[in-house]
Amino acid sequence: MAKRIEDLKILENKRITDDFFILELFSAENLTDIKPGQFVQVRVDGSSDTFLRRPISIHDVDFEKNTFKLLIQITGNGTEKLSKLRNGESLNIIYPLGNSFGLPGENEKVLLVGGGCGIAPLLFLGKHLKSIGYAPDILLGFRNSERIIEYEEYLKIGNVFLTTEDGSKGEKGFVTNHSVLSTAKYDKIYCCGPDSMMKAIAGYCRKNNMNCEVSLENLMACGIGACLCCIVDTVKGNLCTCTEGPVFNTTELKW
Amino acid sequence: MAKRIEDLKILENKRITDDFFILELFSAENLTDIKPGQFVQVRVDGSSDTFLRRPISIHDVDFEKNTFKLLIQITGNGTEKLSKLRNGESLNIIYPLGNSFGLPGENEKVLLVGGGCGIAPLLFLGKHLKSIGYAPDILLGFRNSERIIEYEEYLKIGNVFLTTEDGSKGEKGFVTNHSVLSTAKYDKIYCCGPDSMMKAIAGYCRKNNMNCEVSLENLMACGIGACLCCIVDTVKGNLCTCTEGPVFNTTELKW
Amino acid sequence: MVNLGFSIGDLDFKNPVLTASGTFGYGPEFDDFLDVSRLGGIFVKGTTLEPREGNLYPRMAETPSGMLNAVGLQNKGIDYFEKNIYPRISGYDTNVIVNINGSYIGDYVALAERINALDKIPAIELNISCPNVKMGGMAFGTNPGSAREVTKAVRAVYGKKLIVKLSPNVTNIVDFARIVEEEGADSISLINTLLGMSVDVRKMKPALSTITGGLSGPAIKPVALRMVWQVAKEVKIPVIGMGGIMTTSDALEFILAGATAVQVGTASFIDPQASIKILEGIEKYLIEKGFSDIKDIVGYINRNS
Amino acid sequence: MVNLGFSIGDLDFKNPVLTASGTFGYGPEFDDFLDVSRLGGIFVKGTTLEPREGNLYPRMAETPSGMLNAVGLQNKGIDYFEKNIYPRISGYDTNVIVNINGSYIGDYVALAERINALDKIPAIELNISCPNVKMGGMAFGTNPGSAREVTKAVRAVYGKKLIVKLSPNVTNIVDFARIVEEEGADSISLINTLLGMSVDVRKMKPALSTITGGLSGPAIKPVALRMVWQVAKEVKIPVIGMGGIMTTSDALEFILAGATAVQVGTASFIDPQASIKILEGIEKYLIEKGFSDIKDIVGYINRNS
Ligand SMILES: Cc1cc2nc3c(=O)[nH]c(=O)nc-3n(C[C@H](O)[C@H](O)[C@H](O)COP(=O)(O)OP(=O)(O)OC[C@H]3O[C@@H](n4cnc5c(N)ncnc54)[C@H](O)[C@@H]3O)c2cc1C
Ligand SMILES: Cc1cc2nc3c(=O)[nH]c(=O)nc-3n(C[C@H](O)[C@H](O)[C@H](O)COP(=O)(O)OP(=O)(O)OC[C@H]3O[C@@H](n4cnc5c(N)ncnc54)[C@H](O)[C@@H]3O)c2cc1C
Ligand SMILES: Cc1cc2nc3c(=O)[nH]c(=O)nc-3n(C[C@H](O)[C@H](O)[C@H](O)COP(=O)(O)O)c2cc1C
Ligand SMILES: Cc1cc2nc3c(=O)[nH]c(=O)nc-3n(C[C@H](O)[C@H](O)[C@H](O)COP(=O)(O)O)c2cc1C
Ligand code: FES
Ligand code: FES
Repeated sequence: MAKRIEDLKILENKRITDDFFILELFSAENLTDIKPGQFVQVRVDGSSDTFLRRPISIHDVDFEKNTFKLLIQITGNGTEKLSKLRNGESLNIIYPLGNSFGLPGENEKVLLVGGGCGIAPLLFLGKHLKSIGYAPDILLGFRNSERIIEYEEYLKIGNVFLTTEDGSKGEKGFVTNHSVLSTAKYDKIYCCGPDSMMKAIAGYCRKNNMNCEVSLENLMACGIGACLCCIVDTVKGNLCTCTEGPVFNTTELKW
Repeated sequence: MAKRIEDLKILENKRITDDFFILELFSAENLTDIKPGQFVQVRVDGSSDTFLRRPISIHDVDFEKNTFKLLIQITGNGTEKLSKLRNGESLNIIYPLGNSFGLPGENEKVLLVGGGCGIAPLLFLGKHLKSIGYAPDILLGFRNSERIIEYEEYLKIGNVFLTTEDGSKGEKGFVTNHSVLSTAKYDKIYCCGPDSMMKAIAGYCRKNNMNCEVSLENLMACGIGACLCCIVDTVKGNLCTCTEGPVFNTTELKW
Repeated sequence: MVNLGFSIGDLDFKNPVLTASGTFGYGPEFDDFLDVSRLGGIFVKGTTLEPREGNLYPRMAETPSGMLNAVGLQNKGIDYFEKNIYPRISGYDTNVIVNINGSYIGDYVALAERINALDKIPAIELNISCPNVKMGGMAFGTNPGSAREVTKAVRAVYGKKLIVKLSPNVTNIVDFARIVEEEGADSISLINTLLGMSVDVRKMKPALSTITGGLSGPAIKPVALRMVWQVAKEVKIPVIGMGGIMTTSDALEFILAGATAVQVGTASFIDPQASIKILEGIEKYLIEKGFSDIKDIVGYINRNS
Repeated sequence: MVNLGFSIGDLDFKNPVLTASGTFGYGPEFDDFLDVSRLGGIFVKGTTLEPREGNLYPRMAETPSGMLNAVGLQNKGIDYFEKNIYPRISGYDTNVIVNINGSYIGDYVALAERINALDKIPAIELNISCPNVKMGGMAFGTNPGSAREVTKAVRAVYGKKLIVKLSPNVTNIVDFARIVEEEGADSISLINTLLGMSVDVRKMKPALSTITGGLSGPAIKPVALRMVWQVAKEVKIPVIGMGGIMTTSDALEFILAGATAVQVGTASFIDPQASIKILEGIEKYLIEKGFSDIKDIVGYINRNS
């Protein structure tokens, strides 16, 4: 459980679309304490525009190879710089950070809902759930068919349902409109994506009395509970997303 | 004569010793207006420690290949970053900047004196002088034999005399102690190196009534005469090293 | 097309991108890199009545995302300016504005009178904020009484547009803005440099000959922006914002916070074309956001909050 | 071996590397990364009499070589501190110092009295410089009269070491330093954050919920250094310097300029081990330069100039 700061070796930097890439990182440390939903703080070196570390979810872990992956979207200077790193270079990372997703109850039916780069933490979660006997369904939303990523990876976990905003693949619209939500009955939903999506799913779950966990992406400075910048307003007052999250049960949030 | 700002392609980044490297840069522009003694302002990208450009002398120009070289010593963050650039990458450069060395009088006997990275502008000068009919001698000073650089290059221009501080190669001591200064008789000396060396040579020249030009390395912000940071105290008052230098005749300086 | 123009009283500027005094020479230094006449205006080097040699070398130190300078108003004085520089730069098709400096109020007044007589100089920038001179400069800009006196005295003799440049090294910038507005300034520019310092740890001595100097560059942008926002809310005259503007986005921060125009300073040392790039970027932003006039976004952040 | 220790009156510190309030939590947040007891001291989170929720999200914005924060003193209050935090941190073998804050002088006094009773807290840092609260904080630190009053009132009830933390958002920092020294402060720490601002150009609104916030990080180092130098020359009590210290060299700049000790702030967010690395670096520097005691280099640059 101890957090550590380490220079990790980049085994592979793989561009998967125009604006998404996956970094595979090798560690000299034992990784078995990493749990689904946790994140890392990446140092983007030597740039005046990237003074602070960048928080990124742990996308997948290979306990055998002692590697883990980050799925990153290029949104600004920091992620742009990260996208240019070459295989063999190293990256200074603080990890593992944050809490983790809670387990479903016994025999509960589980759905993972992700949108855009919010799908990142769900792969590791899905694999873990499958490995301990659950059969999660997965519902993914994208802007259009060209922006679909990691589809094959999620297929390995369970049934994958798709929406695109323009209907170019899967059902047309937002994830909350997908027919699976009205046909299947889930006990627990895990969601990560844009705030608007998570709020819609949270509302849906509240109405249908389902248990729902979301992973928040608040702006962070330290990532270790020292600065109090990343707070979210909860029923228990302001909590730090970096230590008491990023995963919150929606009953805790004032959504 | 127009100054320009251009992204130059790095044809080769060659490490020549632990702390010296040579960048060979290719330009799409015609280079014939570059003169010996001029320098460039290099942008070191995206680092908070290298906010300002770095001034570097033009070490050599190949008018046929449309390339020029910079000889750079790693002394801090900026030069360290430059040393890591790879072949094929590009570098944003403002050039050509500053005045240039004056020509010797007809039939004058010429000596080039350089120390450490101060030898940089002398190669281009030496080649130019040779091409127009002079036969310059060259006197180079280094800390020890391991720190001797570019020796072969200068041999192509004329006789090369060496000093090392520890006597491990050439004569022992500083350039001002070298026997050639007392045996040969020069009319004009061009000097570039540490301030202490240039001041010693300037003193020697004054005593012996020789004409002497030195190339100064004052701290610069703009390199184009806009900031007035790079001044040197002269008989005409404060002058900008970047526009009215870097080459000064020692009679102008208050040394 | 979008309208980028603005005006100070009846003085029109074709666009809001200006260059900051002391960072753009007199203009010709940049002729090789850009068409100076495309800019909204240029603020030339700080000028004094008598020639000044400025401070001793070293006058400059690099700092994180910024630099310190201690130039100390080196310039050849107003006589030389009139005779040798004015003829060279009066051909620019843009507003050329002189930044004036003095040790005593009388210096400022005499300078203003001289420049009033120069046809092609439509405005002066009264610099009461230079941190790098022993007398005058920042001393005027950090004392409310002196700020009032010097503005009043210059206003009394200067008929064209009077822009007063404030020092950020004060507890309450709005006090100073109000004072100079009351005394008849036509516009306020801010900020001048923050008083800073750097130590050479290897040599164990101050990096600058003057020990302290003026901090400029991106490092000071958040402070500059805050002051511009504070001042723009409280005065009626146009505010010209500056401090660390390197990119279009930086310039837009100032405009959205309330600046009618901006000055590009230290950025010109790193990219001599920065000002023109910013000008082009602002136009593009307005088009993308669907605005037809720069005025529509001046102080925009105050409208919704 | 070199001596790194210093003292404030009869309170000894094993070395001059301290952590800045609000950037190091209470200490345990960093236990995974370093042995907190190796530090000269830790200054814990800003504490108030009553619990505070702080300001609304967003509270943070990145700036060139720095960051803005608008946390606004979120903390669980002194009761909670005494009961739940004090027991956890009083085992650290280093000086644990509480940073105290209030809206009224009475708040500061009541807090100081409570902390006076805590055996393992040998000193308080009186924060009259928080820019992120509507009442109190910086209002005390930018008004000479209030700064005097609050220092005097706290001094009257607090028997241990009193460190007063100054605001940099003033015209003349030395005035404030003199006032708090006169009123019995045992040490002065500076600087707190500079008041700054950032605008989200895409969203066309302020980046912080509070519009303005406190600027920290390397960007402010030149200003911090200048103020520390100005103050250290004018007071007799030890000065603790901070503002943008990321590396050994940064820390040494402050010490050479006159700081008896330094606080590492924002740097701990980027490298949680920054403080320890700086401590090791200072020792190495002293050895390399041939000094046997840190005291030999405090204010060194003033000796030769
Ligand atoms: C716990 C956590 C987990 C995350 N996991 C991932 C992940 O797995 N993959 C991924 O691609 N991104 C993830 N993010 C978001 C990621 O941190 C930001 O996209 C990144 O910091 C942007 O850096 P930049 O320098 O490229 O962009 P900047 O230039 O800093 O900003 C570009 C844009 O991104 C926005 N932005 C900046 N920081 C954040 C942030 N923390 N959250 C959301 N938006 C931000 C800015 O407001 C701005 O509009 C995560 C964030 C958090 C807090
Ligand atoms: C006209 C001119 C021509 C030059 N030509 C060359 C050249 O051909 N090859 C070469 O290697 N260097 C040359 N220099 C020096 C070169 O500019 C500096 O070494 C470089 O800027 C240091 O950058 P840095 O980031 O690596 O070091 P920094 O981290 O900035 O500084 C490291 C050390 O170098 C010193 N330094 C910084 N700038 C200068 C400077 N302008 N002059 C001298 N010392 C400085 C600093 O004081 C410090 O001690 C030239 C300088 C000038 C003004
Ligand atoms: C080298 C230098 C010289 C300057 N000289 C002057 C001057 O003569 N008069 C003046 O009003 N401001 C002067 N300034 C201040 C700038 O005009 C500007 O106010 C300040 O640098 C902040 O803007 P920036 O961060 O964009 O550079 C000077 C700044 C620098 C860096
Ligand atoms: C997130 C954050 C929270 C802070 N909270 C406090 C505080 O509670 N009390 C205080 O006196 N200073 C507080 N500060 C100011 C720091 O202690 C320090 O004075 C300032 O950040 C400058 O140092 P730095 O640049 O090394 O961070 C805070 C700073 C930051 C960045
Ligand atoms: S990011 Fe600092 S407390 Fe969460
Ligand atoms: S470096 Fe700016 S004038 Fe020479």
